[in-house]
Amino acid sequence: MAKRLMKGNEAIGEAAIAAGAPNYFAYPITPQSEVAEYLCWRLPEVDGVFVQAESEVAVGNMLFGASASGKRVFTTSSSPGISLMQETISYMAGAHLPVVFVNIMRGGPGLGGILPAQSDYFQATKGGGHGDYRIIVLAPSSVQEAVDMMLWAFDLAEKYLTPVMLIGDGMIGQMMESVEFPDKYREENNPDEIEWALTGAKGRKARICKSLFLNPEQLEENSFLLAEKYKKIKKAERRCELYNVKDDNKIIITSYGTMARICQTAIDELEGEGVSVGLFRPITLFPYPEEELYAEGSKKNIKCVLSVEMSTGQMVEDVERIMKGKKKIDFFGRTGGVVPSPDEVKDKVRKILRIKK
Amino acid sequence: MAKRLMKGNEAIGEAAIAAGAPNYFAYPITPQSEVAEYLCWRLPEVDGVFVQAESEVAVGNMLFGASASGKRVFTTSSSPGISLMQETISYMAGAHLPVVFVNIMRGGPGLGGILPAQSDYFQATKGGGHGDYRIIVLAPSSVQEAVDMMLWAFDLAEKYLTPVMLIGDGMIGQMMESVEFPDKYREENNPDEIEWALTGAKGRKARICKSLFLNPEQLEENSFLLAEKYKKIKKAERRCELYNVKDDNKIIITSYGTMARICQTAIDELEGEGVSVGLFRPITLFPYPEEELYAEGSKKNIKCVLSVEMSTGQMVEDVERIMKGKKKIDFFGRTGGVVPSPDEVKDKVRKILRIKK
Amino acid sequence: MPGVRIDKNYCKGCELCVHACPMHILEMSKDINLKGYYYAKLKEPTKCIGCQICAITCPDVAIDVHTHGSQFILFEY
Amino acid sequence: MPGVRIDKNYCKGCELCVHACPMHILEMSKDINLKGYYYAKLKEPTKCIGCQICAITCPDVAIDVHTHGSQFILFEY
Amino acid sequence: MAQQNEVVFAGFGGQGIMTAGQLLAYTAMEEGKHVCWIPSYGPEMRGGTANCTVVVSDKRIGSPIINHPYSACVFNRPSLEKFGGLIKKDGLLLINSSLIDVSSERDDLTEYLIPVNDIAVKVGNPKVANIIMLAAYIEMTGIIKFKSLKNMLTKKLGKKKDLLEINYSALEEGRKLAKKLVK
Amino acid sequence: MAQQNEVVFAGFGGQGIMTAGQLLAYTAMEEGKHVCWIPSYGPEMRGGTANCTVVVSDKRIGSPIINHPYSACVFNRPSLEKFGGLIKKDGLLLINSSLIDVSSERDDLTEYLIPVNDIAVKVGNPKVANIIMLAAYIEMTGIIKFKSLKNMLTKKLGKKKDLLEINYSALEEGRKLAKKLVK
Amino acid sequence: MTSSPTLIFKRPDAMSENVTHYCPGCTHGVIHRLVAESLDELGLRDRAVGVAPVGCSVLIYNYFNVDFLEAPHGRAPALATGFKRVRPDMIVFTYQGDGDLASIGMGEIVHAANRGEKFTTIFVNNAIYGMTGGQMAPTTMPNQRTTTSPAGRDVNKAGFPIRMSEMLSTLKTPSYIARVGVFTPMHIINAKKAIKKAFRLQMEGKCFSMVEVLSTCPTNWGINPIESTKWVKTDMEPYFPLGVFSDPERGDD
Amino acid sequence: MTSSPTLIFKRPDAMSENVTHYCPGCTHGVIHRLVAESLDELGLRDRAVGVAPVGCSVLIYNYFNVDFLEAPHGRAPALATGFKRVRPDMIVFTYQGDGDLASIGMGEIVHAANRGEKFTTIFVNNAIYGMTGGQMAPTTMPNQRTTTSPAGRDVNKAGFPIRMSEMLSTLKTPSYIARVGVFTPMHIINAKKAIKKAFRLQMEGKCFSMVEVLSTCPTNWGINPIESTKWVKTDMEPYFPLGVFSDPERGDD
Ligand SMILES: Cc1ncc(C[n+]2csc(CCOP(=O)(O)OP(=O)(O)O)c2C)c(N)n1
Ligand SMILES: Cc1ncc(C[n+]2csc(CCOP(=O)(O)OP(=O)(O)O)c2C)c(N)n1
Ligand code: SF4
Ligand code: SF4
Ligand code: SF4
Ligand code: SF4
Ligand code: SF4
Ligand code: SF4
Ligand SMILES: [Mg+2]
Ligand SMILES: [Mg+2]
Repeated sequence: MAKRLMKGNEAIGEAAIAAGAPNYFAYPITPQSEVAEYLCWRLPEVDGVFVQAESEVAVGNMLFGASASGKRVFTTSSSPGISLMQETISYMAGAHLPVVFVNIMRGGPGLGGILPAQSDYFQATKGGGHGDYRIIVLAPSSVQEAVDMMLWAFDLAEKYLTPVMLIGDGMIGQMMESVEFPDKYREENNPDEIEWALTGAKGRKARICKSLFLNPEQLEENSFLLAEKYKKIKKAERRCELYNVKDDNKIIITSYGTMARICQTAIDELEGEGVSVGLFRPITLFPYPEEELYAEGSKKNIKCVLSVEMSTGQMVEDVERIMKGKKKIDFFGRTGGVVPSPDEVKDKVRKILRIKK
Repeated sequence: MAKRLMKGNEAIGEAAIAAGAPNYFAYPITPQSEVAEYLCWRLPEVDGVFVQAESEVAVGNMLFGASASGKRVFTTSSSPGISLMQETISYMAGAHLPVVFVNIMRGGPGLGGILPAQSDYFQATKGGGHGDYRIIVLAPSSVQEAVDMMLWAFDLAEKYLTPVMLIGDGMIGQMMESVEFPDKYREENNPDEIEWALTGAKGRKARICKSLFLNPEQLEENSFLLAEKYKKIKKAERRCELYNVKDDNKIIITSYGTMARICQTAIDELEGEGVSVGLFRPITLFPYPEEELYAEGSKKNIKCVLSVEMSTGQMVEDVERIMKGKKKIDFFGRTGGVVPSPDEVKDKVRKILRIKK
Repeated sequence: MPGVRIDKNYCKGCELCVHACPMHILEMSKDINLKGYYYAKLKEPTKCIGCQICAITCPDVAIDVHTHGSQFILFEY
Repeated sequence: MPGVRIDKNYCKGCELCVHACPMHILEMSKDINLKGYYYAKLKEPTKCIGCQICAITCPDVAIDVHTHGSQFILFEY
Repeated sequence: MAQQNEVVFAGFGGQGIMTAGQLLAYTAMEEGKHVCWIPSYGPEMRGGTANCTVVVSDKRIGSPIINHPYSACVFNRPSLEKFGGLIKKDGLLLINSSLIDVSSERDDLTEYLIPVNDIAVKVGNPKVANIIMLAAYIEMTGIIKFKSLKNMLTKKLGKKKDLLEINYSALEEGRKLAKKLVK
Repeated sequence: MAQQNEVVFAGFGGQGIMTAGQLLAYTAMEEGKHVCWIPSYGPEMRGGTANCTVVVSDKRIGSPIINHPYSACVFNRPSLEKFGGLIKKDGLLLINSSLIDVSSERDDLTEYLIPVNDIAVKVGNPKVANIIMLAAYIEMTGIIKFKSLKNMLTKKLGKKKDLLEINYSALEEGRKLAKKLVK
Repeated sequence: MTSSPTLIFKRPDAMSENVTHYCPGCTHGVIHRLVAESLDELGLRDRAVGVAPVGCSVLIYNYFNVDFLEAPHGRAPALATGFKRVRPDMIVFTYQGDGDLASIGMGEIVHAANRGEKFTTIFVNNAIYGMTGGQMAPTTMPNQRTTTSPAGRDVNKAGFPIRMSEMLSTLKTPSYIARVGVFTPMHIINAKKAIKKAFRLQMEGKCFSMVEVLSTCPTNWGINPIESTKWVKTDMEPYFPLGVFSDPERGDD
Repeated sequence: MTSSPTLIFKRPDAMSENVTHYCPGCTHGVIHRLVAESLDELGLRDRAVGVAPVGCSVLIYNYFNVDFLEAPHGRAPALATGFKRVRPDMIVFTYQGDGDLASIGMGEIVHAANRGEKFTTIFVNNAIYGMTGGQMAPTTMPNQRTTTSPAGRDVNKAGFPIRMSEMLSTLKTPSYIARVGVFTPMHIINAKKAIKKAFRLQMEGKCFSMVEVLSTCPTNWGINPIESTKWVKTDMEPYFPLGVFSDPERGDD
């Protein structure tokens, strides 16, 4: 298909349609209301479902119901709205239902602000809800990647029967970039072909979609089943991108999403100054590409692994864990809607390497 | 005061009164409904406030409002209920308000079951809500400790102006043990003496209690302020208990709450068999006693640090991070309401040490 | 002739049917069922008019009603 | 004699007061204020009856009303 | 007495199972012991069964959950089936023979049959079966002093003279029978 | 042309700021370039100011946020104040001299004054000031081909013949002026 | 007794063979049967999906031969909305207690009704939180003792019981809303009619439909099943009058 | 002009000097002033606490000389409940938009009203989500175009606008509930009376009180301020009639 110049928020909406998921439930919140504003006219064109819910709690639960039908469903929201969905995310994980959540993160905590941030990393990757569950977390760094990951997200959700969350910051939602969609849009699922879908107990035993197991052994079994699933996901679905990774790197920066692009610019400019820095960009935040980071980060030439985030430091805890004390870990972050500039990243790198400007 | 035999749930309620916090807002949920059933008649005796709210979302927000008055306030709930409070917890953290949440954890995810579990560790310690915030997390292992920690929790909340969460499992709530309360109950706060309380703008500038900062620099400033606060908390408030920690320990078990008591029994019995195992029990889960664990866990004699939890493995990630690759980390857990027996813990220890029974 | 059949293993002994039967021909047995409940039973089978009221009342769907020819129709159901 | 004072820096030029004044004595200025709005002003001060309607209408509390002796009381407020 | 003693009281709802356990726990606490009482709660409660575990110890108590208790007092058949096999080797099992006509079929236990319901009826109130069992248990284990238990009952029932008398009798009957059985 | 060019369009709401940026982005994309358009969104928008950044590059674009852009087209005074100082050394600054009567006071920039509002009025529609600015900017930087931009306008406005004509004129006027200024 | 007798009343096909976990005399069981019979009689079992609440009836799916979803506490109407919107050809119903629907789930039921979602809600009002051990519900009667109102509901602090049917029927969006009882056989017969009508209206794609059923909770009310049905009549019905509050076929809105 | 003139209308003391961020002609500003005047006239400023919503009026605290709390979206009534319960001697009010109160905050407002919490709610109904850019609200008029109903609100899919005042006044718990407008000077004068009465009733410890105010959103409605006030009259008022729906002093319940 031809390239189109599109805003991230709108491209995400279109991508869901391309993924065969024209079923959208949402509640307005900045900076992603354009998704709804796009889909409210676009979905009727493709006989999709658009419901503006009364709240994010309701959104989560509409998705819960709709997902059990076997059709592909999704929502988009931003930080406070995602917090309100935590109970339901836990339920859907427990009930093994596929669903895609998009969190266009804004500054927090609380009402915070509406500018870009990455401070929901913990919530997304450690599970903001209760109980033993995880969700798959994807972090695009461009509009095209957001589109590609939406397509992938629905596949992953269905493959593993699990909630998947795409997290981007306000920039991903607001910026326009050129983007391509698949030539052929995926057909919607036919519920009758899905063995777990609730389609009416015609000629078969009734199906029950639930997360309650009053017998603790059964509940444990379900939790172990989930744990098994996460193990498989960890094995098969880790993705990352390396940039400028070379034998003379002194530092490996870990950074994701648009923040990683800012780091790329910094790295390019540093390279021009003769300072060699590599970038490790996790694309999947859960499963985190642990082996990959450890492999790159623990190379002889590396002095320090530097986590750069738009937060006060969240992913850095994972980096610490993964690096097993092998190297010095450092952190640089701005938060609350302040987007660090390449210059700031460069300054931090120079400081670590004790390079005078 | 004389010793009393009391159910954990009721003792927690009484402890709040002793702490000068006879202001309780809650919604029923097993296995902690006895707190409300106790307080609904007990609080009127001390002119306290008891409100049965319409939902946990409302509970969180009633606490939000009540806390801003400068009085001490609290709630108790269980896993799914706590998930529903995540947005509000984030707001209260952002607005620097003190409040005490008690989570008597049950098996999850989803509706799960009602039997004891520890599978909300991630949610509590990493922040289930959005944005850059943490909360103080305390884990009592006996009814007396639950009482003592309630007293401490309110002090901590007020000292740092932050939400504090006490997490116990169903056992902590359901068991009766002997317990002592302070001879003198603390008086309720006088709001007029609290410099941040909303008391009416009489003879002073109006006070605003908020988490919105539309200017990103200001929001960042608030986040850095919070980060600073957490640093202080990490420095000053780490607590842990060591049990049977000796130079001939081969293994250090990390375990908290009632699970740690089960490990104690296992350790005692192993000691009888000539197998020396020490217990590291974090009392504060945030701030995690990191230095302390590292110090104990990295001793020469230790072969392995074993995290024992009633979950599929959550705290173990922190243990991994803290141990910096120094020692082998292992994990044993049962979940979903299945409480591991000392025998199972012993078996796991023997397996690690390759001891035939 | 109409009649009812009470499946004693569904019965929880709530006595609602006994209370409801217009012919007063149900009673509680002296024996208990597997779950430990004293169950309902028909004490005078010949007097049953097949009105279904007992069955309609039973929260545990423990009662079947059958007929064999005539039956009183007290209501449309 | 009554009169009004319009603080032009509060005014956002919504024209609601102009529309509301029963004496039709308000108008929009040709100049803009600091925020870039054309603000309201009193074109015929002597005709003002001090009815307060403009002030009551103004969403930006840009208008004060004062009097000096007599004033029309159109309503209790 | 061992350093730590654990006992499970088990029966169906209404047999005073929880109360028996709590009385033991209260009394042991008054005697300065470490105690922990824990009920089973959860879905099985709906079925009408009830049980609780009491741990009494001279030192701080480890696990509140006892998978293999030292002793058990079982009041009905399902409870015997549930706990009979779990008791520690060389442990103690008291069976309410008024309602249970079988035994544990274990030969590594000390087992006694006590018709507590029948005795309770004799004493004058079927509701004191739990007290009879408790008295017998105490007599056999010496886990707490008989007198302390009596004081505790007096304290709890002080105002209800009639009930107190019947409870005293129940205590005595339980003790008497226990003495007879052990001898 | 440099490998990567960045430009900020800034003014107040209603001046067609966003559209100008988007037109540039669309056209550059059609020419096969990498592009990224990003608006400022957030509280300051309420104040009536609007700005967007367009990055055009021959290779994959790194940071979408440009703290120090190569160039800026400012349409009102607050925008000049905000962005005047941020432009890279040796960068380019186009100032709408119809509304701005001062300059950046920087001597390390190439700066041109273009009275786009006045020209727009002359052309016949005050709304095409943004197009005039864009045309001038393109003429000066060669960031995209003039013809491509014209084609893009034709594509976007194809149905509205009148408007198209005025836009063509605006393009021409912008180009003409730019040529004159640069010479 | 020569020819074999015909069964004129039997367990409906839509019900499973399982014995329920409900307490003796609890009328949740009656209401289950009425729903099952309605599905059977309208031929809907094959394409029905139920949404279970959190409450005593959380295990409802064990008692039906019907596909079921289990909702978080109070959110069944949102799940039903989601499901029905993507599968308008199916028949969707929620089964909810009063704590579930009128307390935590207030927002969801009001908005589903107001959007006119085409599903059916069976609302079991037993004036208490049954499952969690008898706490006060929004529908608890004035002065009724519960575990969280040991001295009786104090209307000065907790307000009066909420009448959901009355409240929802003030919405302009068309709906079918009725309140029925199951405390005498005659009431059960009428309750059946209302429930069946609610499903029929859904079948016809007409409107949102809700039947509020006054039900008993002998266990937490602390009285026996027969006394419980009497208490519904004497204490609940006067405050919660039976009737049809909104009916698209009656031409009111 | 010899003696100095007296000010007969001036900025109320309870208002701060700040210029609001509201769009020109937005009647949020008028409603702010009416609240401030009421507090002043009743002498309540010193012991008042406001609860700000999330919506265009989230920054309300910048415009008052009154202590303020900022609630999560929709939850102001819960915050007010919490505060008022522990400080019954203070005067508490929430100020909420229609998205805030009638959509996400439905559960909280219904239950606060039903418990009879002794605070005052100022409910600003402008038939749209102002702050987030003009999406459909539960109060959006049939066929009204918004950014999420570009072809106009379709009542078949989104239902009819919710009339909160009517709905809440069906609750039996005593309350004062009135709907007013600020679209003509005369309406503003009446609105003031209602708001002042609401605060007075709270002062007297009487009941929950709510005043719904029909307000404008010129920006998102896409018409000028004067047209906006007209639109309230012609399009909103017929559906949202003004009046007192519940009044403890009128003796209805
Ligand atoms: C979020 C959440 N809060 C609370 C609970 C606990 N809970 C389970 S059932 C229930 C109330 C049940 O009452 P009702 O809805 O009236 O149903 P009933 O049992 O009376 O039929 C509650 C509060 C829960 N499971 N989840
Ligand atoms: C949990 C949550 N969801 C959504 C939002 C985004 N949001 C902010 S204001 C608003 C609606 C405002 O509309 P209304 O309440 O009618 O107030 P108005 O702006 O019209 O005065 C929304 C949805 C949010 N801040 N938090
Ligand atoms: S069918 Fe009628 S008469 Fe026969 S037992 Fe039942 S209720 Fe009685
Ligand atoms: S109504 Fe049913 S459950 Fe109750 S006693 Fe009769 S047969 Fe048994
Ligand atoms: S006070 Fe009355 S007459 Fe005077 S300007 Fe205002 S509205 Fe007009
Ligand atoms: S009403 Fe107020 S803001 Fe509007 S034009 Fe008049 S003075 Fe200005
Ligand atoms: S607790 Fe009440 S509602 Fe629940 S099953 Fe028992 S009687 Fe029925
Ligand atoms: S967006 Fe609407 S409600 Fe908000 S300030 Fe502007 S006009 Fe008022
Ligand atoms: Mg109920
Ligand atoms: Mg609004």
